[in-house]
Amino acid sequence: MGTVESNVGLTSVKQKLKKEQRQLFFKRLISNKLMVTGGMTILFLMIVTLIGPFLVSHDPYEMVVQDRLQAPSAEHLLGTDEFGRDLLSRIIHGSKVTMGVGFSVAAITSLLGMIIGLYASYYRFLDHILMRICDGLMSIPAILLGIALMAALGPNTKNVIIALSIVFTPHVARVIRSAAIVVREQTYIEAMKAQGASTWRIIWGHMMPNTISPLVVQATFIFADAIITEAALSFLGAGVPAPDPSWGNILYDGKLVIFNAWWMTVFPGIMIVLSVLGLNLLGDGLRDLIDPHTNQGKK
Amino acid sequence: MSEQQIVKIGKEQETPLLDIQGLKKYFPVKGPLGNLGGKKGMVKAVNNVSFQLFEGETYGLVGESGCGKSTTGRTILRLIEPTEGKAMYKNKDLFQLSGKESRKMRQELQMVFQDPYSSLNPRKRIGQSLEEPLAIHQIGNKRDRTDLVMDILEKVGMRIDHYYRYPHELSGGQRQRIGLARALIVNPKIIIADEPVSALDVSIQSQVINLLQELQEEMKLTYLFIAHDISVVRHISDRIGVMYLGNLVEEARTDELVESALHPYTQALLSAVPLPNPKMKKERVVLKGELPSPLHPPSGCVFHTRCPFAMDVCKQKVPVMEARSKDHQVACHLYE
Amino acid sequence: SDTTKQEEGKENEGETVTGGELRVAYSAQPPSLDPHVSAAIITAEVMGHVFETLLTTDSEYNIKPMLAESYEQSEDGKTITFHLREGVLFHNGEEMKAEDVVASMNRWKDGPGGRGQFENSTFEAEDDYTVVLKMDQPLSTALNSISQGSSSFAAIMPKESIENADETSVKEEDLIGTGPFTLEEWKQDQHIHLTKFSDYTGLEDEADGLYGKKEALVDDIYFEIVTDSSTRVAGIVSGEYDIAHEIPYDNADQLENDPNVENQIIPGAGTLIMFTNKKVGPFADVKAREALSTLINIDEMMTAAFSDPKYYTLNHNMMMPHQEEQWYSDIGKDKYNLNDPEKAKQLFEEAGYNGEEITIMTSRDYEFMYNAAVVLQAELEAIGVKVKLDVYDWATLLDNMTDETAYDINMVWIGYKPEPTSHHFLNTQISGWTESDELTELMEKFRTQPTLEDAKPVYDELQAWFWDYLPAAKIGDYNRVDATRTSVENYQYSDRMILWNVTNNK
Amino acid sequence: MPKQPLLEINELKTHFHTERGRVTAVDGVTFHVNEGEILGVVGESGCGKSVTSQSILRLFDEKRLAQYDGEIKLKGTNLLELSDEKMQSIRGNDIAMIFQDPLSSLNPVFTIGHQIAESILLHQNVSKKEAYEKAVEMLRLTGIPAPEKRVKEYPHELSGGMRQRVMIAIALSCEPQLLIADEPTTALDVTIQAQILDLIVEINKKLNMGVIFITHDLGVVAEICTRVVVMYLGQIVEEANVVDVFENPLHPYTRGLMKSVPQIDGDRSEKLHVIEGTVPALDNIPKGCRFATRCPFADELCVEKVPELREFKNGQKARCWHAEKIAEEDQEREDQYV
Amino acid sequence: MFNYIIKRILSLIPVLFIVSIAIFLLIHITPGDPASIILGIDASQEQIDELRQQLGLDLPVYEQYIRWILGVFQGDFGTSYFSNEPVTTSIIEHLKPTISLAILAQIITIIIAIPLGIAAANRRGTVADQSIMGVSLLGMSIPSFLLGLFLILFFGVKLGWLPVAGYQPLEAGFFTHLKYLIMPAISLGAIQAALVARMTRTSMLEVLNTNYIKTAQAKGVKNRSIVYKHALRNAFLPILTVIGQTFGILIAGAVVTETIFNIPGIGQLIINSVERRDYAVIQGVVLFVTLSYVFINLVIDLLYGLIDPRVRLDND
Ligand SMILES: Nc1ncnc2c1ncn2[C@@H]1O[C@H](COP(=O)(O)OP(=O)(O)OP(=O)(O)O)[C@@H](O)[C@H]1O
Ligand SMILES: Nc1ncnc2c1ncn2[C@@H]1O[C@H](COP(=O)(O)OP(=O)(O)OP(=O)(O)O)[C@@H](O)[C@H]1O
Ligand SMILES: [Mg+2]
Ligand SMILES: [Mg+2]
Ligand code: NI
Repeated sequence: MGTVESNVGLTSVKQKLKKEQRQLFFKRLISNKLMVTGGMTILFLMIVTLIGPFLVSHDPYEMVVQDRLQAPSAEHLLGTDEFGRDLLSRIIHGSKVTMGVGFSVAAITSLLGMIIGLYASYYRFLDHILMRICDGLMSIPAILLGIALMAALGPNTKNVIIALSIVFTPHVARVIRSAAIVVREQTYIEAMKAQGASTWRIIWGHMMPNTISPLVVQATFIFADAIITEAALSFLGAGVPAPDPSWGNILYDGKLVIFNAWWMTVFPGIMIVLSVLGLNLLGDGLRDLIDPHTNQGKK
Repeated sequence: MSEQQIVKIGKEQETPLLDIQGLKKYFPVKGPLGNLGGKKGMVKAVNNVSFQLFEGETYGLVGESGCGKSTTGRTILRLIEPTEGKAMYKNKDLFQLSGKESRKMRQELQMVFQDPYSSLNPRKRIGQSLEEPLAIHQIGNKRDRTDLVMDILEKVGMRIDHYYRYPHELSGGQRQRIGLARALIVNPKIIIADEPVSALDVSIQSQVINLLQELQEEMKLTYLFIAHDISVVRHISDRIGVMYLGNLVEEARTDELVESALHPYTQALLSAVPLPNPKMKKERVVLKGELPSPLHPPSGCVFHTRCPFAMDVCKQKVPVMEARSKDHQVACHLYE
Repeated sequence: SDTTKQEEGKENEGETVTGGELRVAYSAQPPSLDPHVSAAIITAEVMGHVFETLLTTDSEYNIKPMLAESYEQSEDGKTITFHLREGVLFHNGEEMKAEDVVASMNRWKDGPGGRGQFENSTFEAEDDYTVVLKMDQPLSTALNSISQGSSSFAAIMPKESIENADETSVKEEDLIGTGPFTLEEWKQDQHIHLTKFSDYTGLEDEADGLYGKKEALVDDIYFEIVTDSSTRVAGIVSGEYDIAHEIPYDNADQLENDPNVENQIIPGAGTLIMFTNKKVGPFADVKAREALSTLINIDEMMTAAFSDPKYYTLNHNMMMPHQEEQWYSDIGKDKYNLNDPEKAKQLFEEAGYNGEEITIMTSRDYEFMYNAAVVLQAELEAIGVKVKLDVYDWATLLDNMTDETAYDINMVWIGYKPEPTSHHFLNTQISGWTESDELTELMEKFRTQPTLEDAKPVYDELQAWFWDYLPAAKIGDYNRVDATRTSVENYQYSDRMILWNVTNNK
Repeated sequence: MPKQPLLEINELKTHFHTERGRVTAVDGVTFHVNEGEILGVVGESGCGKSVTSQSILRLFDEKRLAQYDGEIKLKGTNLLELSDEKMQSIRGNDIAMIFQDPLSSLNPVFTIGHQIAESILLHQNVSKKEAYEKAVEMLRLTGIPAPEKRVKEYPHELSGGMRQRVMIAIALSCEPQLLIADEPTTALDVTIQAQILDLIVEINKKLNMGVIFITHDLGVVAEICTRVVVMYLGQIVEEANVVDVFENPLHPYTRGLMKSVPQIDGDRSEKLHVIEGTVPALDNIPKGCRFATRCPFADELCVEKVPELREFKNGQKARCWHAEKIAEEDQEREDQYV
Repeated sequence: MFNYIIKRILSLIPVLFIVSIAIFLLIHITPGDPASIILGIDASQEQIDELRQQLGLDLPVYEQYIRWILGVFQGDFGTSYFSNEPVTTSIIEHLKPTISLAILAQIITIIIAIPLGIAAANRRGTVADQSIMGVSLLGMSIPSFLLGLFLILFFGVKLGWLPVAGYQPLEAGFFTHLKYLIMPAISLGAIQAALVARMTRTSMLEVLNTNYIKTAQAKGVKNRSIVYKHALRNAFLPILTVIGQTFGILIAGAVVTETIFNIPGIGQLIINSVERRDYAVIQGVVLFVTLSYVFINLVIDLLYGLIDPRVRLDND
């Protein structure tokens, strides 16, 4: 079927339509409350991470041991830790590592998990192999992996990310797979095959968007879990090298003094909640953006 | 009329474009735990079907609901793997092609699905779904594709602003047209259209049928047209095949079939066509007897349980397709 | 009838009530309950109630007979004869005889408790109630080692137990002693259950330290293994536990304010110390070691580690403050706690330090070690030394102690030692590759004195060597805080917790 | 009309909130269904037939998606004013519905037997076993072979026509007073279709059930309907008894429709008749007559002014300024032939 | 299907084999060894070497592996270097509390999470939805040790209703057993519940817009039944996966919770044996955990097919 020469009028209608659609898209983006709130929260945290360190008045490493575990005051807005270091500046300086670990692990596990889950659900023979590998990976204790990696590669944030990614990827993979095996049986996937779509296109263009929702949930969970587990690993020497702060570390330090220094757990806790919230809203918003049923305008 | 017809008849002497030989598709029946406790039996959805499609013709496939028409279509495209048989296309057996080859081939063989809603990805806008096949077969650049899609939308009687709709926002007939547009857009050679117009009102239906015919003339398209509406099938098809319970029971040129149907089932089918005239009530051949199931198809002729002319031989012997006249074959013991 | 029972209970308030149980929240699980092989203090803290020793110490660390009625040392100091008490019963009902003692002591002396001292010595039975220790050289620390009640104490158990033992330790059912409590059950990772031994016949003398009358006043003791310190604190506050071992220093104040809980500050639980790597790296130079020792602000480190002066003592002595009666020397006092960054910097320069990275190794399995290390890191960095802080889990740290590439400074704790020569930093192998002929000589000299009394002058020499050679930089000694419910009466501590003569008036 | 109609719809409007703003898919529809009557609804694809029928059952999410205006009276009670619970008890019980899209309308995870039996259990006081037996019976009535076996199968294992028949079985098993059938026979071959139509007529007679029958197959309309409503772009353009619709349609759209039907005995070489032009978008509705853009009779008046649905003889109604003229023309032509 | 199960069970063998090798290698690149830990900080190198020899740790890795794997084939997983207890006994002993805890936590999770998730999905966008999701986010981001400690402080210390920590076996009476497990189960369950609730909500949202829900409505099915029967079952695969995973995690040991509440479960066994480098136990436990993962996942995969007939993992 040859391309029909479209007349000038029609072209301009098309042009207009396309423009309108673009405007609509931005409108929807902006009116997507979830996404905007989530985006703002993450943006705020980014700013804290990047600019925050220049704004705080205290050196996060400066110890005044006599002032240890001081409650929040005008001098130390969020109090001090067990070395008398300023908690506010430690939290702010810690956000880089924390967010780095959280986001990297969430991103890596999402990507790997998606690849494994989608391909396993699509190819039956791969399913057996990949899922058994996942079973195996899941059963290796994280602490052992942490210590071993640290021994093999030295303690740094990168290894934390590797260790945590290894541990969490199977979880994502299985969730994705569970969603994908249903999608795989849908008629529209069959229709795509009938179009001659490559496996790549079917998997990434059609199955993947339909597994985004559970992915978002699982990824935010992993984000939060990674932040906390990072601290657990740094106790074994496999995490962020001391004395660099991270929220998880502060929280864990806070656990030891939980009976007499609430600020040590509450403030980093709030930060973690905030970042999880932001990420989650952003994820939900993204989900909504590709969900045709939410694209119905509001009343 | 005659000119067109003659061309086609001439073609029939040549080798067919698509030659289906002895196609079989059996579905295993499973319990709630799959094969646990063994297979419970086989649904013989398609049982030894052979027919040919010649270039530029429309082959109408009609038959009882559940007789295996859709399955035939889906198997030819290897959307489900055939149990047995061959599908020769351009000297190659489609069923033997590698994954890559068969993907390539699919630009030339397209399918319109019976169920338009579920064959559209609910998350994709109509335009995206329609652009997909273009992208797959690398037709045009991104901008051209949008234009192509908008053009085809208009051709099937939709508006260009439907480009940005989601499937659930469309009516049944609109979705069906999208399905058709998706098949047409890549310039295929053969289209397997599974009830492509059933949900359309008659005026749009006319428009679509006219479009199909125009395109056919323009580009020598070949259609395998599966439908229930005999008037429509009659209008568009050059030849018609009639299926019953997984078997092809009669095949003839359209006019011949409508005028002098041989197989009792075909006769019953034709008599049941409702007429668009409230004052005219016509006598129907009412089929009696228990409806057979493809799980346990009757012995001999599958139709014998409901056939008004059933003879003893029908219960024992499977009738074979035999040519009664040129271009008219039937599988029935009555004519042996 | 319920009410009457309650009233009876009330009437009894204030008086000593016998019976009942004691729940001790203990911070760790022992590797083994066999004191001959386990060097862990928990083994002693638990099994000290089950096993007894030939000799023991009172609260002043005087050596007293226990299962031995008496003992005497020969003139040349090479033989010691023990006369056993008659009629002492094992928990299995059999009487303790010399053969049991010989079997036990010979096994013990080859274990961590006797190693390095009794290599060429044997215990022999003279008759059913006499045992002789024969040595080819006098050994000043002999009686001390035999009587000490801390880790790897010289427990006496039946001969059969030892014969039944496998390669590594005595079987659980064979852990039979003569003490006031019997081992009922050890549920891995859960608890160790002791019950009262009703046929116990001990000494009648007044209880004093580990010596004297031992009466099991409660029927059951449960050592609950509670590794999480917060849980121990919560449990003692709620009354779930009667005694909580090792309260975190930061929580101690809070418990002090609780009317139902009493803090027991146990002096001299350990020493916080830094082993330097004297084989490779900057600290191979004694000047650098001197710099380190000159630099550190001990108050700051100890506060960061133990939070309050109540819980630590600044002490330049190799031995603990509560051992001052026996072991004390002024030597080194002037070199301790100098806190002079300027001088330190200069010394580092003199030692040829040129900016290479120094690795501090520590573990967070003991939070105070980590805290002190973090402070040290800051102090070093303040004078321009580049520092890397490697935190490991305890097992890795132990493994790395013998790896010369793993650390420059090893921030660890070491336990209390009854006499100086068993100290870590005098052990050439594990204290960061100490190499000093002078030390070897001094050790030999110290050990071959017939008695500790005779060895005391050598201690001063050792102390002098310590401050010259600086095999390790001592930071300070710390106390342990245990907490008890107020219902627990007469909780004592001497080398280890003592739960006999303790009542629980719940 | 002396008797109260079973269902009376007055000025029903259904609005959808879409990303492009509010659209009115059904715009002021008024019609009624009497007891025992089969009302045919025909009309252009996308004109709002399905939306109207689903609006009767209030199946669109009123919180987020849709808004209804007007009145839908079932025996005098306005359904639009009922609480959710009340509405629930009406669905399936008083009004049953057959959906247009059979595959996606069946729950993929339940066997079809379960789905039919569920509906029976909900509305009839029978045991589970009886319900299953009844489900088998219903399937048999709809002409599905070996129904005892089929009840145990899942929707994806059935052919398109079978699924459609399952939908029919579900709807009919409730024995409703009003059946809304949205293109119930599109996927059926004509023999089965005939069987289904017989079944519907039979139940319709037996229960005095009212039926709204949406279809494109004018043959089917001719065969079973008594009255027909023709819709175009969200509105009713013509309403008449079945004979009048076929013999003298008053609205130009209806006429176009009639001409487009392919005849079983028509000339195959001739192109089928089509109505030129396309349906305007819902968010871009013409000012005057909605059909004006495509109407051969359209003039200034049509473009400017909205025509009302006017009543003519025999109770035939049409929404056209030129209905009289068209009727006359037809008359003349007929006269010529006679 | 039968074939499928057999296939899955057979696939266990290479999995266990590979995992066992991996874990062996992992252990051996991990610094620290049981000998130095058993002997403690005072030990000299000779002593350590001597003990290593006794324990067979001085042999080359492959020889140790072969010795061990030969034992495994005979059903002997070795004995703990520490407690001298056979590894199998150790695992069984530690498994009891873990299973009780896992089941209880799972019940709590399911009872709380699924209804909440459904309620939120049903009321999408409303205050109820937002607050449920807010709480679940909080639940997701709160570390389990904090939640555990809060529970201990509140119910154990302040109110004194429940024992702060510890474990009593089922033999001590059902209610005693429960009393000790309820807090840890809540603290574990709450976090998992947060995940499951969110998963439920999203999955449900996908389903609630489908046509078959409309059909059910049109049939007159009660709202409750629509949601719990028609929609939930369709949405259940990801939920089931998460539940299965959390169950797996629980069996593999809720290390933190078990430590805080002092429950002698598999988690404690793992952490302790890692801390002590008790190789035999680590190997045994990891193999056991692999086994349970494979088993749990097999059950879940089988359930997939039961829940959604379109999913047939055993085809071809
Ligand atoms: N959810 C929705 N959101 C927006 N528009 C919708 C929605 N559902 C339907 N529509 C629009 O409403 C109009 C009427 O649709 P409806 O399904 O009622 O058509 P119909 O008459 O049933 O057509 P057909 O015969 O093709 O099924 C169509 O133009 C369609 O695009
Ligand atoms: N996936 C499947 N599993 C089992 N049986 C199936 C499957 N798909 C189809 N069948 C069976 O195969 C037979 C033929 O189905 P098919 O869809 O080809 O019929 P059809 O001729 O297209 O009917 P209709 O006109 O109703 O669409 C039916 O009996 C159907 O139940
Ligand atoms: Mg079909
Ligand atoms: Mg419709
Ligand atoms: Ni530890």
